Amino acid sequence: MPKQQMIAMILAGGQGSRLGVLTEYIAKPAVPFGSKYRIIDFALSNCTNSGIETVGVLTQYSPLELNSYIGNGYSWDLDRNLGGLSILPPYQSLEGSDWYKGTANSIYQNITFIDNHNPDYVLVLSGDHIYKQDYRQMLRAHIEAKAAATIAVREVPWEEASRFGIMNTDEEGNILEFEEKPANPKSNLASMGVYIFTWKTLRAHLIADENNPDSRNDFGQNIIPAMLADRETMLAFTFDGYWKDVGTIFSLWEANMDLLDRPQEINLQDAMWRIYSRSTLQPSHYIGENASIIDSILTDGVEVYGNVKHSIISSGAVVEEGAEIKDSILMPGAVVKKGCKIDKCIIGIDTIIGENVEVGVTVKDGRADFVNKKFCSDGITVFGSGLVIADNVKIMANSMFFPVDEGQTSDVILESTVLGII
Amino acid sequence: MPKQQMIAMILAGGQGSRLGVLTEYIAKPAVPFGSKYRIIDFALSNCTNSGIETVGVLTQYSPLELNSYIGNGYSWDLDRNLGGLSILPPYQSLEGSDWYKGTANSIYQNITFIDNHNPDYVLVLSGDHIYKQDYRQMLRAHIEAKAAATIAVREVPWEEASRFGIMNTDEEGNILEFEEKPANPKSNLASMGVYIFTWKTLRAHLIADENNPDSRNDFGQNIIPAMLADRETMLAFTFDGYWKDVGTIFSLWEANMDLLDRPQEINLQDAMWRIYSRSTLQPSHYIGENASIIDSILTDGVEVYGNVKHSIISSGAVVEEGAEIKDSILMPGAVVKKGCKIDKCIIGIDTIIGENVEVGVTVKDGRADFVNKKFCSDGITVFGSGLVIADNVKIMANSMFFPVDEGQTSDVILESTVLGII
Amino acid sequence: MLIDAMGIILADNGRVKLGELNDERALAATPFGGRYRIIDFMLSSMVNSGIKHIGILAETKYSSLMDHLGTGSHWDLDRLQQGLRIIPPYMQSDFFRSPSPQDLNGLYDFLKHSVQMHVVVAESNIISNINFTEFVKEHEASGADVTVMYNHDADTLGSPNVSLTFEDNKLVDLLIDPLNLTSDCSSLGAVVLTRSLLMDMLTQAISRSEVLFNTEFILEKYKELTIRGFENNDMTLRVNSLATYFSASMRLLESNILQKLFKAENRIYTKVKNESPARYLKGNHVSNSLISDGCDILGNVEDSVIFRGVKVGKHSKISNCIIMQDTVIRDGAELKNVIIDKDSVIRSGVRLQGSPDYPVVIRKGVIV
Amino acid sequence: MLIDAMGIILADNGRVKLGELNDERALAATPFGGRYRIIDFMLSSMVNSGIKHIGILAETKYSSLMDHLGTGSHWDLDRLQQGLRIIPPYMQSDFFRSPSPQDLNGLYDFLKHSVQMHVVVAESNIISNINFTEFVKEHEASGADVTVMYNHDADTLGSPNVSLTFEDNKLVDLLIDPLNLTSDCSSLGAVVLTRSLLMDMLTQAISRSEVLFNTEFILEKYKELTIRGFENNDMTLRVNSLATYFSASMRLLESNILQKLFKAENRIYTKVKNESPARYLKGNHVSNSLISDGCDILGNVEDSVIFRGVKVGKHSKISNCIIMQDTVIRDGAELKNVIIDKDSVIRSGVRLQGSPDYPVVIRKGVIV
Repeated sequence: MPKQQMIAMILAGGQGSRLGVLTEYIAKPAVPFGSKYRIIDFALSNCTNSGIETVGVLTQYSPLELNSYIGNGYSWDLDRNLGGLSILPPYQSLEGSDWYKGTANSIYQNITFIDNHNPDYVLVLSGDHIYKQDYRQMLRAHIEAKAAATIAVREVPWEEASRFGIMNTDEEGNILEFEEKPANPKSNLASMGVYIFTWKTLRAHLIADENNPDSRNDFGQNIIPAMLADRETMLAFTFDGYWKDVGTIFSLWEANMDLLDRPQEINLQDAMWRIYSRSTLQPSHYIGENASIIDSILTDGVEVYGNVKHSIISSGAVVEEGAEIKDSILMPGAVVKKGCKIDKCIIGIDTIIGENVEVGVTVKDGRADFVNKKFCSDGITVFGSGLVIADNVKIMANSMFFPVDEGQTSDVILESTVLGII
Repeated sequence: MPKQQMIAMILAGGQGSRLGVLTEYIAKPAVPFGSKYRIIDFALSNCTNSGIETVGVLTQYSPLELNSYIGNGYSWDLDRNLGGLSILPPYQSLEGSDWYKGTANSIYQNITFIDNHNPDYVLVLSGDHIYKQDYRQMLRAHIEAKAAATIAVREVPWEEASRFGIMNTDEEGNILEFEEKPANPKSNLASMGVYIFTWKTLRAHLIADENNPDSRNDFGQNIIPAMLADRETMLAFTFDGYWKDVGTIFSLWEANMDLLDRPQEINLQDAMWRIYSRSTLQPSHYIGENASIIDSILTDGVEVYGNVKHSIISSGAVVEEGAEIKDSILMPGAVVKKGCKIDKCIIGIDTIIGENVEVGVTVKDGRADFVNKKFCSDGITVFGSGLVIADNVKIMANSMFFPVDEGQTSDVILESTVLGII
Repeated sequence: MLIDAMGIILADNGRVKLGELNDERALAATPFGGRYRIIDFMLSSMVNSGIKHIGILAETKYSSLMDHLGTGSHWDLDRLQQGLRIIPPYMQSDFFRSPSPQDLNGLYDFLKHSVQMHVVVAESNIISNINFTEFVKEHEASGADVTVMYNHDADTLGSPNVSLTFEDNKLVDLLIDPLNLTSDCSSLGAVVLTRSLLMDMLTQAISRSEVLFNTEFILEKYKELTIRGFENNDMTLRVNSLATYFSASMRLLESNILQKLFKAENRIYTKVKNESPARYLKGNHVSNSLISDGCDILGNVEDSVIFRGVKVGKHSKISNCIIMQDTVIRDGAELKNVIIDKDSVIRSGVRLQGSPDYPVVIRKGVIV
Repeated sequence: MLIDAMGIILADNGRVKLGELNDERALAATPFGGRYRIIDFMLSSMVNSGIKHIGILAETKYSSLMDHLGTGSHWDLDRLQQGLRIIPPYMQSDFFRSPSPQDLNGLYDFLKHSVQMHVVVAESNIISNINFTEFVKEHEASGADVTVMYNHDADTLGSPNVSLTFEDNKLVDLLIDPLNLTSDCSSLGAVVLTRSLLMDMLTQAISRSEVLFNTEFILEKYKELTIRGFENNDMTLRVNSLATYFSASMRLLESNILQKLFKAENRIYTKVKNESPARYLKGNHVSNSLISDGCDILGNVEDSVIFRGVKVGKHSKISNCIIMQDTVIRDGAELKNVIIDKDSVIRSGVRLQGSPDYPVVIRKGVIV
């Protein structure tokens, strides 16, 4: 196959456990986002739009829905004969069988895959960030600086800097020091988890790292510090566009709301930088006689007969007559029945909310037994996928609804079906 | 996606340990066969030619070369947007992480995958058999008999019957009993490892089997007997074409030789039933001034300057001037240097045999320290992939050459490189 | 069972023109229903029935059709051996056309190089979600030379093009655009016959220098051949005039029709455009309408079908309209019973009004 | 760096015809080298250089070219947005052709709807494995309007079509098929320029009703534009007559040429046919020849190029020949300096002999 200048490896194996019920059966990159997308659409579309044609997706945790969604890569024009998209799960070999131990180990286990494509550079990405970036600009900087590694960084408010991996650089942007969540940050340049490595150099470091029994085999914790210690040329590349890690319920909700409140920042209508997604094969959406919709985004297959305000409605979702939806996210196929009042909710795939259900901060006398402060905050309530919620219940904000285990019963969750995919 | 009448699940996860060094780094279905094929080409081509468009390939052991070879399924016209070819490795979920425990368990772990395609019937195949079969005929018989399972069988010589899984049937072909390697066979109908199941029925049996802690989760040992015990309608479907399990060095060698000696039986030139393979992007093969080639098959990229007799030469292999090759198989990229005498050898991918090397039963005073009766018999010698063999050595027949471990040295194996893929 | 049939879809029909909508595009390429083209329905029906080798016979003005179909990948028809083919020699410039006896040779060659037993020949102007499996199976079982699909038209739209009279389920008469109906069976523009019979018919036509090919070409042979009928009861909308195109579009707003066409197990495929979700902004009011991705809605829309990427400005009023892709309706424009083709601009304050029977049509790419 | 260029490949060249081999196929579709068509080399060179949006400009006789190219998938060019396009309105029947001023409109529209900065325009009759990356990079750096690729022809084949004279590396004269060479630089039929400049040139040509487009069309503007040269030293075979086609084929039997063309890091792609391996059966003797998959060899072959699926019968003698796909050489036939097109049959005992300068050509599909 023709030599590839740069191939991309997308880390998509993590459980995303801070998303609670939303990642119980599906990997975080496959979580629906922004009415017609899945989170990984952003990384994949960035690759395609940057002219990268060989993409490895490293999977491990609950990959079925993700695999099924990605398919052969067709929707992102990555169904190539030469290169294209490959799903890279852990595997067994004569040397034994290992699950991926850390981000660096997952790349280590796929050295042969990368060698076969013989790239000069390898782009390592997370599959769960929302942003639009042309990686070609970063590659140009990497090549010009003859760097061993280039790390995309963005300026964060100084007061938040201690929550991030912070790069301390000289004036040319060379990284002098990397500090993971420093108490007293010396810089406000936070790593975005987007790395370009010169493959030959990374390859050597991965092998050295694997041979170090004390390593946690992680890029941020082990590889980057080791490369700095070896005095490799390490470049910080400043990115100033929109970027969000949707790792928590609140940040997922917030990033969705950003599409409504700050549409110019992650402009989805930009014809020069399309975000591709897998088509749901649904017709245009239908708005009924008495519906009202305001400050919201909707996509194919949706049917709205009720009132929707400042919300994200995904494909095939239905809002029945008289229902009121506000500041909420309906994932694909979610149904909100007549008379509901839904405030700040995330409703999972194919979940049905019974008639006259009320959820939100204004509900004073609601059920408190689903309140879940571990995952939920700021008044957000989350329903898992494939649930059926009873009619007429009132629910306190900050609740999270998990499927009911077999044999158990619940007066609120009438049914929890096995998740259907795509 | 449109409803699929039947989807295929190809079992390609086994180690194929009886093939010794040939499957040390690659899964058995990816082993080269017949000059331009890999073993799995036969199962995949049978699926395509039978009009089956959704194919799951269950991988586990050393899948990199296999994945890389299969790619997105393009070469077999299985790179479909809807359905098409999916690689199905083991994965982790909230319930824990499990490698595939047995053939039945591997299908069990992919129930969701199958459910998503909503087929009426599921075809379960091995990825390591050489045969051409139109599965539509078998499906027709299955539907007409309203069977729960239909098992392809073929008549074997009575004296060999005790080596196979034997089906005892009534006159209509209904299976009354299944015996694994019976000492006193009551029938000579041996299972080919090709099953059609009615999905609803199989699904229930897979779940029951999984809940049985004593089961080995194997189709032959557990699922088929359990279905018989439940008095399901089980049909034996007689197949009378060429079929070979290439599970041992001898049977792999023999199946290759069958292409030369019995070309009409697995006719590769049949335009109505093409065996597809991945193109190697090589030019037509070149035959030099003083070459002689007889009773042999060659493919693209080969260069022959020496003498080849009754052999299989794969793409990109080179036979230098004066070398004599007989009853042998050169895998892709193998090089046999000047003056060699090669008799009944299988030479692995990219392996280089030094000048004047002699191997075979006529070599009386050769090196005996590589003789390996565990794998080799009938005078066959096997060289692994990526080896470099020293000049002028004489080697006894029935030898097998494994790569040399790092740090070790050998006066015969000068070098063993990491296997390059495709 | 896997179906042993290939398909031929006729992109044009000499008797059906949808006015200016077909000035620069084939009938089959006419936009319909918010995100589709007319041909998507027949093409998806074939694919969903397991027909995966399909030739499209386009006469002229193939450019937008080819742009829509691409490699066939959106219908999963981008195949190594079979898949989608535009049949030459119809494949020619939009600018000139010279029918010649060779015209049918392209179709003949396509059939000759195919392997299927049967051919389903279908017009493209039937909006339905059909499964051809039973149709082909019953044709095989009946032993007829040709089987034609028909319905009783009672709850479908538009006058029949081709009225069929059967005796003992054998076609004995066929009237094209009859003034008085003598039969309640009307052709659904789909026939099935063996590939070899169709090739024989073409050979004869070529030797007589005939150049026209459509389903009537086959049905007119009812005296020589045994042609049987197959009744289809699927929900079907016929598009055979601008008025029926308009009313068929409006009937998509009926819930049961929307469900039957689009939310059945078998889906209708179309070219995917990766538009962003539609945005509903302050001041909008939408009622009983189909709206597509990529739209920005700030005005009032009722009883209308709005295609992808349409911008509806503030205080504008759209009622009973079809607004095609990427058109811009500026603030305060008012439209009633209007069809606006792609890429047009309706300026502020403009008022257009047609009647349901005679909708006003605005050409592609104009500024009004 | 990723290359910011699209490609245009000219499937025909008015001055190059390979006799009967081009009776029914475009120059670009001429079989070459055992399993390729001539266009495979330029197409693969572009793909390997990262040019992934390529238009093929075919004039007539496009049918075998389209059959070869299919959806572009064999070159990995079956893409959603870009990929391979046959450019209308050249796309028309094999049977009639009426050049019109609109002919260049199709090319213009294709360029207009593309996004790349540069366009590499290339003739198809250059057999080489070229990397265009440096070519485009140097063009960008030089600031020239157009850059043309040339070589010194010393060790390449055939007389130059277009002889170029440079002063200070600026093109100052261009001679087409000159009788006396005044320069040792000959065009390799590949130029690069910005898309906008090419569109300007086309606009002017269209308004003057010009219909011909090729690389000379661009090079002839050397007085108005700054046209620089880029020397290419790759092994190159030029095909500009039947004699050079024949000798270029024979030069593939030279080991270093075979290695440079086909065994470099960048491969030449072609349509995959899934033939079985070639079989060498009792009685064969083969020497200094290229043999392809699907062949059955029972006779004698020397100094020849044998395409896929050829059957060579017992006691036949083939010497210095090109035998194309699926041809059958019956027992005892003898052939020397002969080119046999596809699907032909040479009967037992037939003897044919040409000379290296005037090889005998047997048309496609005949029985001799």
